Amino acid sequence: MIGLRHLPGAGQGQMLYSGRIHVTLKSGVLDPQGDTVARSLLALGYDQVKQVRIGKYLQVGLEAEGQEEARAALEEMCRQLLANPVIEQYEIEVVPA
Amino acid sequence: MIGLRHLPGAGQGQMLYSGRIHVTLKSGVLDPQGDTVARSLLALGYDQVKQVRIGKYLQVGLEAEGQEEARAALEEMCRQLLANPVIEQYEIEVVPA
Amino acid sequence: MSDRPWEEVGLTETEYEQITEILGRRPNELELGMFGVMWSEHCSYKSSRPVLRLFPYEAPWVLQGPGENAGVIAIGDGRAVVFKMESHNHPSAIEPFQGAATGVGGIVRDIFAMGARPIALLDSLRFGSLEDPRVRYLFSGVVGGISWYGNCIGVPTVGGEIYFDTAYATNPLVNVMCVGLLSEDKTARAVASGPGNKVMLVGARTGRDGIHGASFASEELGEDSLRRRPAVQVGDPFKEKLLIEACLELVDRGCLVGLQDLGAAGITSAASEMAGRAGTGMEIDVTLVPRREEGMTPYEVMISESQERMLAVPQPGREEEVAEILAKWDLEAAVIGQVTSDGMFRVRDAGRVVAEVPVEALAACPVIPREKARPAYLEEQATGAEEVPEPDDYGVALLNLLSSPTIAGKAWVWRQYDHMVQINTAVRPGAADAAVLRLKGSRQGLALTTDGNGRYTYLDPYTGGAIAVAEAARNLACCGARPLGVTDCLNFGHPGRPEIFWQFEEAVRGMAEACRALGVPVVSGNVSFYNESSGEAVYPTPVVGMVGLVEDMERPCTMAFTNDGDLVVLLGENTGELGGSEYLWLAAGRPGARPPRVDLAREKALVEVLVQAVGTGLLTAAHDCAEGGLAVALAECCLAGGRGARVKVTSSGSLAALLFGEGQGRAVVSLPEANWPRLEELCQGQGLSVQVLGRVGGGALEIKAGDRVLVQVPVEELRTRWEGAIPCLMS
Amino acid sequence: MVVFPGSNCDADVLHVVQQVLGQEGRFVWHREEDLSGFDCVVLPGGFSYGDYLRPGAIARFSPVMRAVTAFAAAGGLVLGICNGFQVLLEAGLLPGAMLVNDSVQFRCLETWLRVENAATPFTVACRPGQVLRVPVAHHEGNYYADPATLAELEAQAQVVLRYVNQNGEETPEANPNGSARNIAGIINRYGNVLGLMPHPERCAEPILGNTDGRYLWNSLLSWVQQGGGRVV
Ligand SMILES: Nc1ncnc2c1ncn2[C@@H]1O[C@H](COP(=O)(O)OP(=O)(O)O)[C@@H](O)[C@H]1O
Ligand SMILES: [Mg+2]
Repeated sequence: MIGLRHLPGAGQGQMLYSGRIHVTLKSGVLDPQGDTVARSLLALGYDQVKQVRIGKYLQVGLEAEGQEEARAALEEMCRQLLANPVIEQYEIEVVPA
Repeated sequence: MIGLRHLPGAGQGQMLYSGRIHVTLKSGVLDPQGDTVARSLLALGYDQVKQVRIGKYLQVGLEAEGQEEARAALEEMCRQLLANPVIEQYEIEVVPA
Repeated sequence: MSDRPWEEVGLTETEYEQITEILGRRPNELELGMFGVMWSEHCSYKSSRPVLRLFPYEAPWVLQGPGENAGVIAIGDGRAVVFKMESHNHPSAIEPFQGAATGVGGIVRDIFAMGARPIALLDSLRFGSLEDPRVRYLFSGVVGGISWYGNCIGVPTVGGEIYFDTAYATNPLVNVMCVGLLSEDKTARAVASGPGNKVMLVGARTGRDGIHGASFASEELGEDSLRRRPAVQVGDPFKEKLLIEACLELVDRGCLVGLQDLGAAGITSAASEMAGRAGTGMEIDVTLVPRREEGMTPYEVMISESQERMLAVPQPGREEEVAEILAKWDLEAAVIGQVTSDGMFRVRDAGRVVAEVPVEALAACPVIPREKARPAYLEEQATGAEEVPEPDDYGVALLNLLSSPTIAGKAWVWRQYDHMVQINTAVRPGAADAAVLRLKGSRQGLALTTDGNGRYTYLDPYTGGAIAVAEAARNLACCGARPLGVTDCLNFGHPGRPEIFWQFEEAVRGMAEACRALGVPVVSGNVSFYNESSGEAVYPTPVVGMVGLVEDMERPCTMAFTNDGDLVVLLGENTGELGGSEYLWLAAGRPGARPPRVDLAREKALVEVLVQAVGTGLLTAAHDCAEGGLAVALAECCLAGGRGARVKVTSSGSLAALLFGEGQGRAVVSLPEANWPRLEELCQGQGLSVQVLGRVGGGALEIKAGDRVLVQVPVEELRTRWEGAIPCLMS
Repeated sequence: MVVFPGSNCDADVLHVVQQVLGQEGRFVWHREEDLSGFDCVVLPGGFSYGDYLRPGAIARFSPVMRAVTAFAAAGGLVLGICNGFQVLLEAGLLPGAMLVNDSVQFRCLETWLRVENAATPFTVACRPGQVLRVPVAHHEGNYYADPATLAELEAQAQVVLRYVNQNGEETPEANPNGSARNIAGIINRYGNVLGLMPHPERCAEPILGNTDGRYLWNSLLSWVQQGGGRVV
């Protein structure tokens, strides 16, 4: 395994950013997990619950020269790996770490 | 099954809220999924990536008399079901739907 | 409607005119949409139907041939086995995880729709080269999806096969077979008989997902259909598990007149087929269908392919009981219509009739006569001389073959599958040529396998088709099982191309002839055309799923060499044919001129010898020679048993061809020396040639030709290469 | 045998209890609330509620779980296998939680287990340190507990089964899922509630090629037959 957890100091002119990515199912795509959780909340007596949708929340720590560069990289990662465009959509936020 | 999707009009004095809940692994708890994603990102050439942590993002649509009441209910749901306190922590945001 | 309305639903102008003639008027938009899905290739078999008639369907033990949701064969004691295979190629190419997962869900529903408990899954997969990152994504997604769905519903995935070849780079093949067990007196039928009976939709709510899935297999998605939603669906294995239990309980209690799964073309197909089989009519009111989304049109409701739904016709007066059982399993059910007597399929929207067509018409899609032409490439191949490169080092060549992903160990795949749940798996993945399940409360067992080499079929479709059947039978026989029935999945390119259709017919002819020769009927199957991208078709790939019966589970036989000193024997002739072999592909980068020949009489003799030899306990191991030839077969026996062997081959001709040629009709077996006379006698009786190659023992595989040592490799070195290949490529 | 929606090893356990051990046993539907008369309650493997949210998270609210909790508190024997173990963790009847396997894949394979405590009702027929071959099949079997809990478990001999290699050595390679300290099975403080990820019902018959699971079933049987039904 790689030493992901022990961040080396940021490189030359590089800053550390934290990307927060929400990956959610597109509307209309079935969410069996969310539906099952909703039903179980109702069974527990939370009858005010109308709907539950469950998505992923990814926190990505990365180095970049600036916020825009970090966002562009995250955008690329989402398209390539982190989300599946056929059924999912994503939103990216970037903050300095 | 319950009619989750066809919202009846909100009840007497009830408003619709949307709870946004982030459930993440406590720091110190290993995240095999996050580590695997981080490794794949590195393998794809994203060597600026330092760490990935993966959590859940739940959107809960619910009726309540006010924002505070909605939050209290969500708080209760998290404690009872939505998060496992041994390994997870959660954050709740409430917005009018 | 546009002035070429048939185009929107994927039909031709001629077909549109035929519909108009049947109805005596123009169809309205909904009716046309229903015809569009029902007359799609996927639902109507309009190209393949005449060709499929070549298969033999009859045998005394066949209880149900093609036509119902799955085929059924009797195995004695009032028990019957139900099985079928299906493809989910296109959805898996787009969304490998969910595509493969919903493929599992679909085939499993076919099985329990017959009232059978699903007891096993097998997956037959084809991908491009693992060097390609996109292929790795597809491969791990497909395996992950099968694992997720199959494991969750508690049906073990006990076998399958995987080939890697650039021919499948953009169009992977994902074929899944499901096997179920039922007692003959508890069979469900997919019929809607009894006018006045209610029709219930059970399970998941209907959404807009998978709209046009049936035609998705045959066309590009236009902008218009994209607007209507992705054709890929998300599976809910938890709901499927509940559906299995609930439906089996309904059948067990005898509450139902008919039961049918919803697959391609959704309610339209399920309801009209149920009525068609019973010769009745059907009336559905779309407003009664529980929806997942608002604002769905009648058209969307009628052709939605939402997963995890079943259509049930309860016995009159037992609707309450049915509803109670479903409620017990937390399943939603709604009465959406009723059986009628007038032979019409009538759709209502809040009472108003919005479509009305004869049930028969929907099923009466006329056959499209397809042109056939022998492809030019076959001539070109055939003129190329079969020159055979000999390797510098036969041991290295063997190791390279063992680490070729097609031949390499597949544990990376099957350890992701729960292959033990239901505690019947007596012979597990990787242990033998077929999986063997015990049947609880009986001495009998079931052996299961899937086979089909696309490269052979590409080189000679007739021979490739015949070999697929022969290999499957051989695989079962190596486990001591007598072959009883075949299901198949025929994966080909665009049927409108004469070369493709020629391949298709030739392959089916070869399969059919092999089935006849071996006495195995075809009881179910599936055709998947349009497996191509940018005009390049995949290898024509018929996949055979075969089920066999082991009479006595007290005498298990796997491929593992287990006793030092046992004789190692080759059944059949070492013909030294390198065409179509993995060796030739690795060494020369070409498929070769022609595949190995197939002699069906010899195959039959081999199966007989194996079944009797295993059945009487003569053998300690049996393994057929397939990809990689004799040397790989020997290596696999050594690997499975964790011990070596010393063997000799005759030293004439090409040694590479003797070691790595993929000649058919052969198996490697081991046995105690004392049993040799009986085996020899058996072989003589069947006219099968047999020769002693050497003995089991030592820590290495040693292969000699005369006095020359060709291969001398420690078993642990074989193991490192064979086990390490796929994990290494995937990490 | 408690049956939750999505349980899929319930019939396997019942088969072993009835056909292999020749004992009485029956399914208990998750809505039942009365467990009187049983010597032992088994929570079987499977995917209760599809393992949605977290394995065992939803099942633990089933009506039957109140009864199971009471049954355990009264000293009744409770055995959680695989998903059943996950339910026991979620219900707080055993300490700790499950993370996804370190491979991030489902794992179905043979493992070797060392019996760390042969004095429990579930292991009395084993020798201390005996190595058993028992298969696992799960996606979330990576046992986690905080260091204090782990120390406590070790101190009280509550770690009953540990993943080892064929020679009985505790190695990282022998660990199929990344579990803390190679933990495969733990018992509660009172010694009547055992949770384990491996499946002893899958290796109790010769025809399946392995009968090591019988050591665990025989333990249970002899404990109950010797009248040791209640632990507390
Ligand atoms: N996709 C798969 N799923 C499950 N088991 C598989 C799969 N592919 C291969 N196997 C198993 O691995 C073993 C060897 O596979 P393979 O080399 O393809 O066998 P064969 O040459 O007899 O067709 C068999 O037991 C087979 O069932
Ligand atoms: Mg084979």
